[in-house]
Amino acid sequence: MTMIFGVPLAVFMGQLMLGLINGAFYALLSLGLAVIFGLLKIINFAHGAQYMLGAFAAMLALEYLGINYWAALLLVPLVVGTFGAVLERLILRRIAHLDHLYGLLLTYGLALIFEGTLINIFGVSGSSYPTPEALQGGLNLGFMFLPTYRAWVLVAALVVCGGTWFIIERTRLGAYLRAGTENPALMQAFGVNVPQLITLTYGFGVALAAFAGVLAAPLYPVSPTMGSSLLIVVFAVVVIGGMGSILGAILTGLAMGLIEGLTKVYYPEAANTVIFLVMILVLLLRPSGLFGKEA
Amino acid sequence: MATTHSLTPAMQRQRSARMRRNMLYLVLLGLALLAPLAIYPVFLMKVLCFALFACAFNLLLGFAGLLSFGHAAFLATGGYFTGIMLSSYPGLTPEAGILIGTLAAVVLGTFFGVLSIRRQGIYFAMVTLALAQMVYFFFIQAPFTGGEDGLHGVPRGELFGLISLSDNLPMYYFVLTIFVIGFAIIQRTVHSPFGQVLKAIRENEPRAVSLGYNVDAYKLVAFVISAGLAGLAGSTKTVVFQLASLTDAHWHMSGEVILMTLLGGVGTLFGPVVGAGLVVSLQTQLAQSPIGNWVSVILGAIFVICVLSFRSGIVGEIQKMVRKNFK
Amino acid sequence: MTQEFILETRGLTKEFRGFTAVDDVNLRVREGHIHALIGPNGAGKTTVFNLLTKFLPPTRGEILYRGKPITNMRANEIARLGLVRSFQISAVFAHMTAMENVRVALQRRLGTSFHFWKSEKSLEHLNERAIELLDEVGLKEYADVLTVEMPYGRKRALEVATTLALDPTVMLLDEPTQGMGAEDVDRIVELIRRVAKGRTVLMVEHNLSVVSRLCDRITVLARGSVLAEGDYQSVSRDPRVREAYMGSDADTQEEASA
Amino acid sequence: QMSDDAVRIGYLADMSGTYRDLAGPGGLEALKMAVEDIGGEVNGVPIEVFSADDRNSADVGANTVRGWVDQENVDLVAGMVASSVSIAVSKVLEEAGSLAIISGSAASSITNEHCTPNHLHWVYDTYPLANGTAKAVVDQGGDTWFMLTADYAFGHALEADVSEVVEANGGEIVGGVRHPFPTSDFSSYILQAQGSGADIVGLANAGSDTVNAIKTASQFGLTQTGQQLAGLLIFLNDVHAMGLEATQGLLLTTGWYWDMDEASREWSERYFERVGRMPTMVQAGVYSSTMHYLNAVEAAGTDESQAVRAQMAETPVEDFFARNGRIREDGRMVHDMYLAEVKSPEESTGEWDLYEIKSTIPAEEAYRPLAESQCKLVQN
Amino acid sequence: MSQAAQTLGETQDRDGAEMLRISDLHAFYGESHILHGVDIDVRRGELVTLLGRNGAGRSTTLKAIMNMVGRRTGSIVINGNETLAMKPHRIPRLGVGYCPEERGIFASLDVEENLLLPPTVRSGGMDLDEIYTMFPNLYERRRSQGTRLSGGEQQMLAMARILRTGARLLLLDEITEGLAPVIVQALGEVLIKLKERGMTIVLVEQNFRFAAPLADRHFVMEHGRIIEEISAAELPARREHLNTLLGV
Ligand SMILES: Nc1ncnc2c1ncn2[C@@H]1O[C@H](COP(=O)(O)OP(=O)(O)OP(=O)(O)O)[C@@H](O)[C@H]1O
Ligand SMILES: Nc1ncnc2c1ncn2[C@@H]1O[C@H](COP(=O)(O)OP(=O)(O)OP(=O)(O)O)[C@@H](O)[C@H]1O
Ligand SMILES: [Mg+2]
Ligand SMILES: [Mg+2]
Repeated sequence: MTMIFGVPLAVFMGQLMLGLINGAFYALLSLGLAVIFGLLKIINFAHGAQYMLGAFAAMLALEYLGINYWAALLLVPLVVGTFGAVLERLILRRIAHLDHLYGLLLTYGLALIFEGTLINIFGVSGSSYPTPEALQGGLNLGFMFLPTYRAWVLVAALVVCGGTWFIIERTRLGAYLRAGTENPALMQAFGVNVPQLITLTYGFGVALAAFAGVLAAPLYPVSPTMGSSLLIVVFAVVVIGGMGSILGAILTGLAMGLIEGLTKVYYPEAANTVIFLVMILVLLLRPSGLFGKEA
Repeated sequence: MATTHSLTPAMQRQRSARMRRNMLYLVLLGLALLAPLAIYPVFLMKVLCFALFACAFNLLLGFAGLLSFGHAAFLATGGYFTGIMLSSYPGLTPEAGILIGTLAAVVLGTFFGVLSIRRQGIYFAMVTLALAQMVYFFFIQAPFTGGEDGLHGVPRGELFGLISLSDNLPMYYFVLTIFVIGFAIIQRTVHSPFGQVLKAIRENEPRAVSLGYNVDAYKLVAFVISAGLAGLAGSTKTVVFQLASLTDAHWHMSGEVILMTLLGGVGTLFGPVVGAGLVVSLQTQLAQSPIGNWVSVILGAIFVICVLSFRSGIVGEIQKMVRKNFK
Repeated sequence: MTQEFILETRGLTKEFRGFTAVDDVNLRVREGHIHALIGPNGAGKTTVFNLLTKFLPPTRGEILYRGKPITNMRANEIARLGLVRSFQISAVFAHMTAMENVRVALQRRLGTSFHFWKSEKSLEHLNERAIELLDEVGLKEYADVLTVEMPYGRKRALEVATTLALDPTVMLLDEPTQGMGAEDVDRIVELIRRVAKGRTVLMVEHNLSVVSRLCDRITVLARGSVLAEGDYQSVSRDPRVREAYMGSDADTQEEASA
Repeated sequence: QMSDDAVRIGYLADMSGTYRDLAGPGGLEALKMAVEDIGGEVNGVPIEVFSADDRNSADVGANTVRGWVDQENVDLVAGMVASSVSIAVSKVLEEAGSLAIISGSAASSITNEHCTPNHLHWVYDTYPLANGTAKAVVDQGGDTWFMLTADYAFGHALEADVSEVVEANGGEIVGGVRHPFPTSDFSSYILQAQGSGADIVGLANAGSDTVNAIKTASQFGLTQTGQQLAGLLIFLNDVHAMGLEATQGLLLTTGWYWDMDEASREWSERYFERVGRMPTMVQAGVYSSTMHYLNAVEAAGTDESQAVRAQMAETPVEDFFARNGRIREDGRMVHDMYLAEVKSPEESTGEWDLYEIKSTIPAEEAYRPLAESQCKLVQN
Repeated sequence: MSQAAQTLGETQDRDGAEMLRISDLHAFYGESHILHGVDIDVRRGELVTLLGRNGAGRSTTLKAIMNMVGRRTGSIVINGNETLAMKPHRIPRLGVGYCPEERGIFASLDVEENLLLPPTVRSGGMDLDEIYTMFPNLYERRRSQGTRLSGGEQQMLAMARILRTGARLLLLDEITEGLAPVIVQALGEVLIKLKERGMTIVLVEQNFRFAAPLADRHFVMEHGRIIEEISAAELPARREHLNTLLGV
């Protein structure tokens, strides 16, 4: 059969597919970061924790309230997003006028708190979330056996990413967002309720993370630490893409997933580091990132 | 006329401030010399190591306005290199081992700097974080670091081949000396022509360029100095505890040093020392208390509180008060 | 013989995503002149400045300083050559005193700026010079004031002082009098006249009275390319210039600000 | 005679991190049970218990212990999971002179190249886990293996042990992949394992890596397609966390199981009362080791570490935890180990009814023979 | 506050033609006390200027009206509503349009998006075509990023932007700054048109020559106070005096 660099085509295709699926997560998360960064100008270090909260919320909802996966897919982002909005209202807002590095530090602190608390309540070994009946089993793509659920993850993530992109780049609300990011004071002088806008945006960004969390729940053990290490990779993805554009965040996410996937076949030892290596390369060749606007 | 010019009121104020500061330093040094009589020296040494680490970090954040989220990499590099050297070359004296570790950190710092310096603010933070994470993975896989187990039984050896450091007291005074040297370097760097340009760059980069300054070069130098001193801290730490482990390379460590600096006072020379002291004692106390497993939560809470309502940190707040009352 | 031209551009062009901001400009600045660059908004004056000082890379064309090409130098190297610019929006070191602002400029010549082991006391002998410079722009009493606390007009003056500190051979001033009260304007005009001695000045200016009072030579830009060049009289008479730039009440404009 | 007015025991473990559920607070509770059961005092002096979180950090652990010995003069340090911590602590104690009993760590190096007169290794180590499992599996006919190895010292060592045993017993390693540590998404590697066509996929990794690998394997229907997983380092809390759906049929070696006999059940019920979870082998081991230590102190009439150690070594270890247990000169407590298979959801009758004990590996076969030891305390 | 309430009480029974009434307004940036008791009143349809040297506090006055400064005391009554306690985003909805000194063009929006950005607060604003005919440059560059415009172009955009919203009270800060005379002339005509439409305009100007023919009254500021009020009628007579005040 056809080989690609000594790997059977089938396996090769399979790996690409899996890479794409992981890429979908990177895309969702870096998108959320980009949206929040846009208006609040802070890197939301709690993003990983909020992704984790999403997964946990789904699991607890199932365990104690009997809320099934599909309902959770809608409710959890709503709830966690609202929680995010509250955080913004009560805490983040107080430092809005400061250097944005403070935002990074504050959210880092929050992340520590969330993670630590859940560790003390649930331990770290994590528990598992059952795959919804409708999505059990798998599809035979000919070149691989693809669990239905993973296929679904890919679709769902892409749809959500696309929707977000449209809202921000193509609607009037999006224009408000972009303008608000630059000169909130003036936006207010035009009669726009900026604080409200900010709260909603942060809530939305957090909701995206939570959504990713719910998607991830059936795939990985739901544990308090599931977010933090992932987040750093996503940071690298963000640097590679450059915070410039929403679309950039999405595409870079997917691309990095693919690259990582291939590394796992050809040189697994580097699978954890390949994205960082790409980042270094990009920094050397194009410091502002592939899609970065600012110099 | 001219003479009065050259000593404006502001500068007279500076002068007298400098006086007061030096007095303070002398007093503190005296205390440090006596401390081991009262306090457990190993604990003191830990504090000093982290204090130096935090000061090095603060040189970058407080005086060049660059928030590095990857300083753990330098701490660990210093530590591992010193550890490997001292355990594989028994002839090597501790100070030599420490020197080698520091140099290793300097080299790594140059590499990091060249890559990250061109990005500002949050990007800089993320880039350094990512680079440090890569170093972390490297240390896990590298054969010579002992992976998860880490390096153990690093000999403390004899200082200059003369004074045995196996006892805690001589070790302590050696560490104290290293700390004082490191601190002096930072203090001087900040109050030097270089420090002035650094400040100008922080204030308005394009203008600094138009005045003919190659800003990247200045930032890079600042970064390398900071990295080197962080490495020095790591190397010393390894000699003290006779081991080097992944903890120092983990990004939580980068977070902790930020916390120390923030708590003590960013941009104040002495703040990081106070911060380090507090955080280290806190960790030691908590770890043995019933709420030991809430350490990270508590650290997180402190972080939040500092950022929300305590931004100039302990030393910063004190300075404010002093300024209010004596002006 | 290019020597008499200290600064010269050949076919200088800058395009931003297809839009040509500066279009094949051949600028020749004579040594010792005060040369004005005027033109309607959006003519490309600031962009020309950014190109000359390498804050923007040109799309095409050459820049010569004393006949030698400097097209590929970095911004800070250009400054070291002695071409120092000011900015259209004031640029100062906000949290340093006026005196420190100037001193940062002065200290570069010492060549000790990388010396992180030297004491900053080694800079104090510059203070006198710094305060002289402040005095020249009438900011002596501000010497110890943090720049943030100074009014806009003063900041612009301070910027000029800082530029002077480098003792530049060519000063590029982008609208030095923008947003200033009348007496500030007069002070700056006098200042420029004074410091221009033995120097070359290239300035962007809207205030025509300033131009008429100061400049030996004027280049009029419009839509990115040179429309006319000459001394004030000839230029201001040029019908195209009047039409494109000054508008009908050019003269009243003069009185107004005179 | 006692060194001072109390016997002080410090419990050092990861109380908040990855290994929290393996030893953690539960282990401390077990230790306290032991102290209470012996009446809170030996030779007329009270027993004091300290505890600290090592946060899986060698230097935090080493410092804590250094402080304990220098300032509190602690006599025994118990618990310890991360092998980096265990080794660091043992080095400290070798200087300071007190005793450590390591219950949580897996690294067999602890009583091999890193052995000291000042520490014992109680519950298990990688050697029996690798051998026990591998041998049993090959005997059951699984003789082509694909190794999924964590790419760092520990993983490599485990892989080496297994390969040796497999080949020694007529099996064959047909392929393998070294994945970075840690890894959260194993799908790609599982795919490669499926491609290899081996009967057995051996997991030469630990903790969350093992868990993730197993979970992913079940999603990709690895077991349906006729392959079987062999977990080398997997514990009760992992299986409990993953659920039987994902783990059923998994073969593993354990040093003890709460439901393996009457004595164990009886003790575990008491433990459950206090903690609300069933004990892992490590937590049970903490009780067993502490009890053995205290008895030795009582018997020896002193808490001087070497005397106590000698006393402990003389007394065979026979309790609800250990069968045919004895302490070797290298500090290894050898005892019977058990090959277990994870039950299927149908077979399981309760939340904690997870294992079925298949066979017993006799103490003397289970552990690395002293003949192969590099321990400085062993004369070869 | 009590004093503010009282002024509010007054406004009702005074003639409704009063659009803006500032009394004893103090404003602060953090520590620094910028406005020391400003009193201004503007009738509907009037065009008044705020003259003064740099740093006199004119921009700050406008910012204070929009509640964009640190702290304010005193009273600001717009159209009979006391606004001192209002949130910043409510004030424009009273029909106020503000054109800031530093222009405030949005980089992430193209020219047209910039134009369409401010929500319309009242009917009767200009529509896009009118605006483009008034500022042809903007039409040419309507698809390019806002801040890529030249200083002058940006000034036009900033001005044009608030003409759309249908605000009845315009606060314009140095709109001729850095503009070429032709454009300045054009703007002058625009202002006249706006007056005809019955708008009320507060104009902060450096360019007195530009302001003089347009204004009904001139307020002269010095050190954060109104030191002089001159009506168009008295202007010729008091020109000298004014020049000395402005240091022209
Ligand atoms: N953000 C600020 N923080 C502190 N002080 C300020 C701030 N903005 C302005 N000031 C000070 O307030 C005073 C008035 O400034 P303002 O901008 O109102 O002057 P102006 O009359 O508008 O003059 P111009 O607009 O020509 O600069 C000045 O002394 C200025 O330094
Ligand atoms: N970075 C940029 N990207 C795209 N277009 C730009 C950029 N900078 C300037 N332009 C365009 O180039 C043209 C010239 O701009 P420039 O600022 O040089 O004009 P100017 O002569 O300085 O006008 P003003 O006197 O108003 O400052 C303008 O049309 C502007 O829109
Ligand atoms: Mg310009
Ligand atoms: Mg005792």
